[in-house]
Amino acid sequence: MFGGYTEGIIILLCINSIAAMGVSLLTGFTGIFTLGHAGYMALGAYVSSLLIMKAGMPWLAGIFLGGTGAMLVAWLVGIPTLKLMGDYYAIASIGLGEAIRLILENWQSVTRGARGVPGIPPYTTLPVALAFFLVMAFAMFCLINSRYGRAFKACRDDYLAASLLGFNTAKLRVLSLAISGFYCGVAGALLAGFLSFIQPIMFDMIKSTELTSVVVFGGLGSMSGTLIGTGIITLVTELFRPISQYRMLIYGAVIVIIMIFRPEGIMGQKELGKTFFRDLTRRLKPADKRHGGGVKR
Amino acid sequence: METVLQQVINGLSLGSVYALIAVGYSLVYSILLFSNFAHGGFLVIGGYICYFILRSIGGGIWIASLAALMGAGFCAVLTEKLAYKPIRERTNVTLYLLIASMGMSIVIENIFVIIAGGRFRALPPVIPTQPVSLFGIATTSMFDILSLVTAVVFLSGLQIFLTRTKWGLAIRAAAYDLRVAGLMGVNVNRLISIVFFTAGLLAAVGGIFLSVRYTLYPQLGLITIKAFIAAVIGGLGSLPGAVVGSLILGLAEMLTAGFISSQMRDLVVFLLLVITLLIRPTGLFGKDVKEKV
Amino acid sequence: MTPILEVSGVNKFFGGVHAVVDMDFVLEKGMLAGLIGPNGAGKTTVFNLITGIYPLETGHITFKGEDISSLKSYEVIGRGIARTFQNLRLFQRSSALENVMTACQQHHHYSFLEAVTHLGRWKKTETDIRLRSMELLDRVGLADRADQAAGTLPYGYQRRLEIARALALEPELLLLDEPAAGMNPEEVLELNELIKEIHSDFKLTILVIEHHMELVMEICPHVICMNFGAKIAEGNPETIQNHPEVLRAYLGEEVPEA
Amino acid sequence: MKRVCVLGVFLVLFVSFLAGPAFAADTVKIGYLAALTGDWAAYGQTELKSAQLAVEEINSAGGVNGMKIELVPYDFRTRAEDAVNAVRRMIEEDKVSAIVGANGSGINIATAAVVNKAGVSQIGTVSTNPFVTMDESGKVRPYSFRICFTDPYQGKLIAYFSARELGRLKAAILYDVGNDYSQGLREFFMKSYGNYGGKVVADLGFRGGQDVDFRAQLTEIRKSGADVLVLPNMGKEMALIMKQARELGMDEIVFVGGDGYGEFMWEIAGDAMENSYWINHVAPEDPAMQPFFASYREKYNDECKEFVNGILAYDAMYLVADAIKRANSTDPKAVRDALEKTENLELHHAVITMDEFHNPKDKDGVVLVAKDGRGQFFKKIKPE
Repeated sequence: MFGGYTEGIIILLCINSIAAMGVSLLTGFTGIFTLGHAGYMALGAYVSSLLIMKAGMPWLAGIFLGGTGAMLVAWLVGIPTLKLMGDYYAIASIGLGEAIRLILENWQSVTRGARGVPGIPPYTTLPVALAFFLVMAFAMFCLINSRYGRAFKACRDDYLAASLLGFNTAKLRVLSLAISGFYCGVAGALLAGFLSFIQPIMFDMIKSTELTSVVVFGGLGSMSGTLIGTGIITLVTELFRPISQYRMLIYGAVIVIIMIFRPEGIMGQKELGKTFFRDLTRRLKPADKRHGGGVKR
Repeated sequence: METVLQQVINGLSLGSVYALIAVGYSLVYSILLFSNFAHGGFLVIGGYICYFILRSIGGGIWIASLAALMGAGFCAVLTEKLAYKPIRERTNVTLYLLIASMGMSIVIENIFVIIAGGRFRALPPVIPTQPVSLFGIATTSMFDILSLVTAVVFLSGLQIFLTRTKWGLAIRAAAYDLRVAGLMGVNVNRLISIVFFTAGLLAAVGGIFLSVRYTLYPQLGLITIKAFIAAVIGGLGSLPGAVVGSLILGLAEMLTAGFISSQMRDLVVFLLLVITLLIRPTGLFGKDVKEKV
Repeated sequence: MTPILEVSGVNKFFGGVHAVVDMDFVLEKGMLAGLIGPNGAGKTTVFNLITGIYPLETGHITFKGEDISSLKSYEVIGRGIARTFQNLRLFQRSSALENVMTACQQHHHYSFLEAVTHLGRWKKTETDIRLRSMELLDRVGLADRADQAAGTLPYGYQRRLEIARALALEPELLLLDEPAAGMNPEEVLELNELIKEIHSDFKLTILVIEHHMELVMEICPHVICMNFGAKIAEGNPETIQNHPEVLRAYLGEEVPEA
Repeated sequence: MKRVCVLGVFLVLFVSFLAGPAFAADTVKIGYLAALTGDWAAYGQTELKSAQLAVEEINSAGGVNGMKIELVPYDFRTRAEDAVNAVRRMIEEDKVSAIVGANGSGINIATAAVVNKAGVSQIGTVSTNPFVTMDESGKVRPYSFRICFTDPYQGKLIAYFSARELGRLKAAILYDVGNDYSQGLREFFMKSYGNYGGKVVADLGFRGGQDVDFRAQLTEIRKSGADVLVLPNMGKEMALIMKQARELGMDEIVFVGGDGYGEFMWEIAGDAMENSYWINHVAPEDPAMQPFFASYREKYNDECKEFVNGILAYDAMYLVADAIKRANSTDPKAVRDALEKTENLELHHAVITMDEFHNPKDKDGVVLVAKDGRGQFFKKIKPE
């Protein structure tokens, strides 16, 4: 149906979206800014591909264990470090992400170090990527529209008020990190199956920064914004390939401009849904004066 | 014993270069409370200005350095005016500034990729680098001694500026509370410009030394991540903290590489960062801020 | 009558400042009590100590016979205490309804698996939470503002919303920190009515911090007065109004016209 | 309203991007995978310029089989996942007949799956890792080629040269843990060095990119008493290591490095370069290559300082052009078959015959000696 190129872009879009959703839950919904989530992608990629190749595990199990491995590490790491607030966790997360990569690079007997792991079976086909994306996006949208979503947002908006509404904020922060670790881990595992080859260098700080910028670009606190943001950034990167030297310059400038003119991102905190379209149509029809208006804006 | 001494000297000389950069991070943080990731860019700007004046125009090292210092300072002010000021005036969410600064660092890096190319360049040997033997038990280079001296000169200069001049005092007042300083009649915008100019200037000094010591290329700014970590360990916003943090980091790196394992060097740096943050989230010299309920 | 909250021998220092001095008091179940005192007397600090925001230096706080001195905030809340804040702490960008739902959900459970699939108890429980929250909003007179972002509500409404949110926790003891702050006289009257109503309807024990004596004297049968961190008087409004220490604390030596 | 605009722009972008560029029948397209941004930008930019030079020359000489070559260069930001998409785009959208690049083994290994599935040949310029043209089971990848020699061979050359030609038997090695090229070369060097009677007395690593200070490791090496320091790294790091070693007063130790050598290293290391030896693909003063350097200088007003990348990229274009000419077709499959049969093709830097593993057969190692401010031809070696 699609050519390999379009197919490749759609697969990459699915993978990036899954990772971005994880970061969005943590940064956009729980208010924890991270600059090290590529580390969890790396964990997912390495755990799954090594299990599949060395232990002969079926790839589906490998992907899940990759995600679970990343989740466990996120959980363990989160318990002490998430006591840090604001900028300070962001700074620590740089260290954590880089530390994961350094361990992968130095543990040569298992990971082959910087040479990377070649010959991973190419299990990430278009249907696999799409299926994972749809299932995980569904779960994520369910999650943010549940008691957990409200609890995370409470931690984000007012940490103290949240704990005085009976939320164990420390535990919720760790839970949020663990879930986002799982999403990034699965994304990493899918990336491994897409490229058939992984190297620690793929998961460096630049990758982490990209994940976070996409979430900010889409709108902190909007999951659909995150998906739109990922879509735009991925497609624009592809579009600008022929003027490649200027591509990164444009990318950097766009981030700055977004921060200046629309720091809340494309979608702000709104979700693409019934309410969004209702508001949109209302805005398009300024003459529409609603009577008995319960909602005044 | 000899190797220990040698590694300590190596560590101090590395730390002194980190200190020049770390102080810039801390200075900006103390006023605006955000980590300016574009700081590495100012360093690259300083390095390239110095390079082009030396190579193309053929000026002397003094002219080139002066131009580099002024140029980087000016670019830092420009960056603030173009990218940070509009955000600062709109909102007090420092996260947006942080992200904008990451964007600016990508912009600056890629401007140089386009206009100067990705090639690794080095300044002509304007700063002597011959080996100097210290009492026959350790070796350092002329360059290290010079960089240590320069760091001390500039950092003491900064200290004098901050404690003895009107604007310096205003900066220190603003570090406690920018808004209150504004209410007290300090011209906040000018004050912030001065802070950025100073930060850019110090970054350029670091940039010149780094490009002589190492090499000059658009991604050079990335290595400031270590200086940034040093600033955090010392306590963001604290100038003595930045210096002490840099020296600790320099020593930790060299001693790890020398006596434990050279591959573990960066791991130790990051662990040091995480552990410091866990024990003292505000760093060694940082001030404690408690939220009022 | 059974005591519900006992504060005994509590001290708190901030650096060199002795913020709470040997605080002792007992609240009986079903009481509507006031905690008054001039600015900086340490009233809010007492609330913060009860709700576990600050650790105690000495003394004990007992709730329903259980020592809660060393519990974390969320554990204290889980035992049946709720509070509001002097300077409002609403989730500004969320709707009024969502603010209440966030608190209301503490008594309506479903599992993580049900949350990510929207299967099982999810639908029923969410409907329950929503209905209960709407009820509470209606109770404080905000039903028609349910969808409005909390931060855009008029100030008086925000205060009411915070009370609704605290009620959603289904507490046995409600701590109100200056609920009338920043309100005009009519609003204060309405608020008084509201507090009295919820006190009787929800069968609550309520402790109100108030800076202004008027409100407290009108609605609280029992009043505790603090100055410089220490309790200086306790009793019914008449006793307090005529207590020499209270008069000195509020107006120097002169007699107030309360 | 603003949102509708944004969505509209987004839609237009998407459509225009699916439409893809039109192509003419009288040209033959060759993809070029270059690192124009990111860590390898210095090398990638030189490669692309050199390749463009070759294309101009070939076209002004009448093209191949009457068709002009059209170069389709895409950047991959020094990132594998980006390279995969770039290669897919070349194949699907631009319908290239062959791809040249990238300048790094990791990237070639990552794209190998794509090109081999799609059936378009890819020629690595300086991708020396054996797995570039060979899969894990030891079978040749049918559509992967390279124009340089391989790491096992290069590692052996360095070991042979240090032990036999220089007679230095106590080696220290300082390699980049984060770089696959460096890791591979170190491994193959260590394998051979013992066979020639040498002993590795110090084996230390560093992290490329961020690490720029090597004095801690050098102090260790000085202590180990090594008489030769083997540097399997990229140019920048090697230059810095040599400079810092001399600053620490390590005057006796001899530096031997691999094909990461570049003339720009002189700018960084200065006199510390003198009397170091470099095992390389080519020597810059090779008379056959002077026309290339001259036209590069003329066209870009710049010296081709990353000359290994430059000349290999330049010759890779001629290699592909020759294959297309012999295939007498632009069909990727025919081009591949012709590439595989390349025999005694005289290029500028060497005479190329492809072996069964798609590596140039029996390429001599050229040893350069750094003297008087430039790398000079020292000798050609073939290890026993």
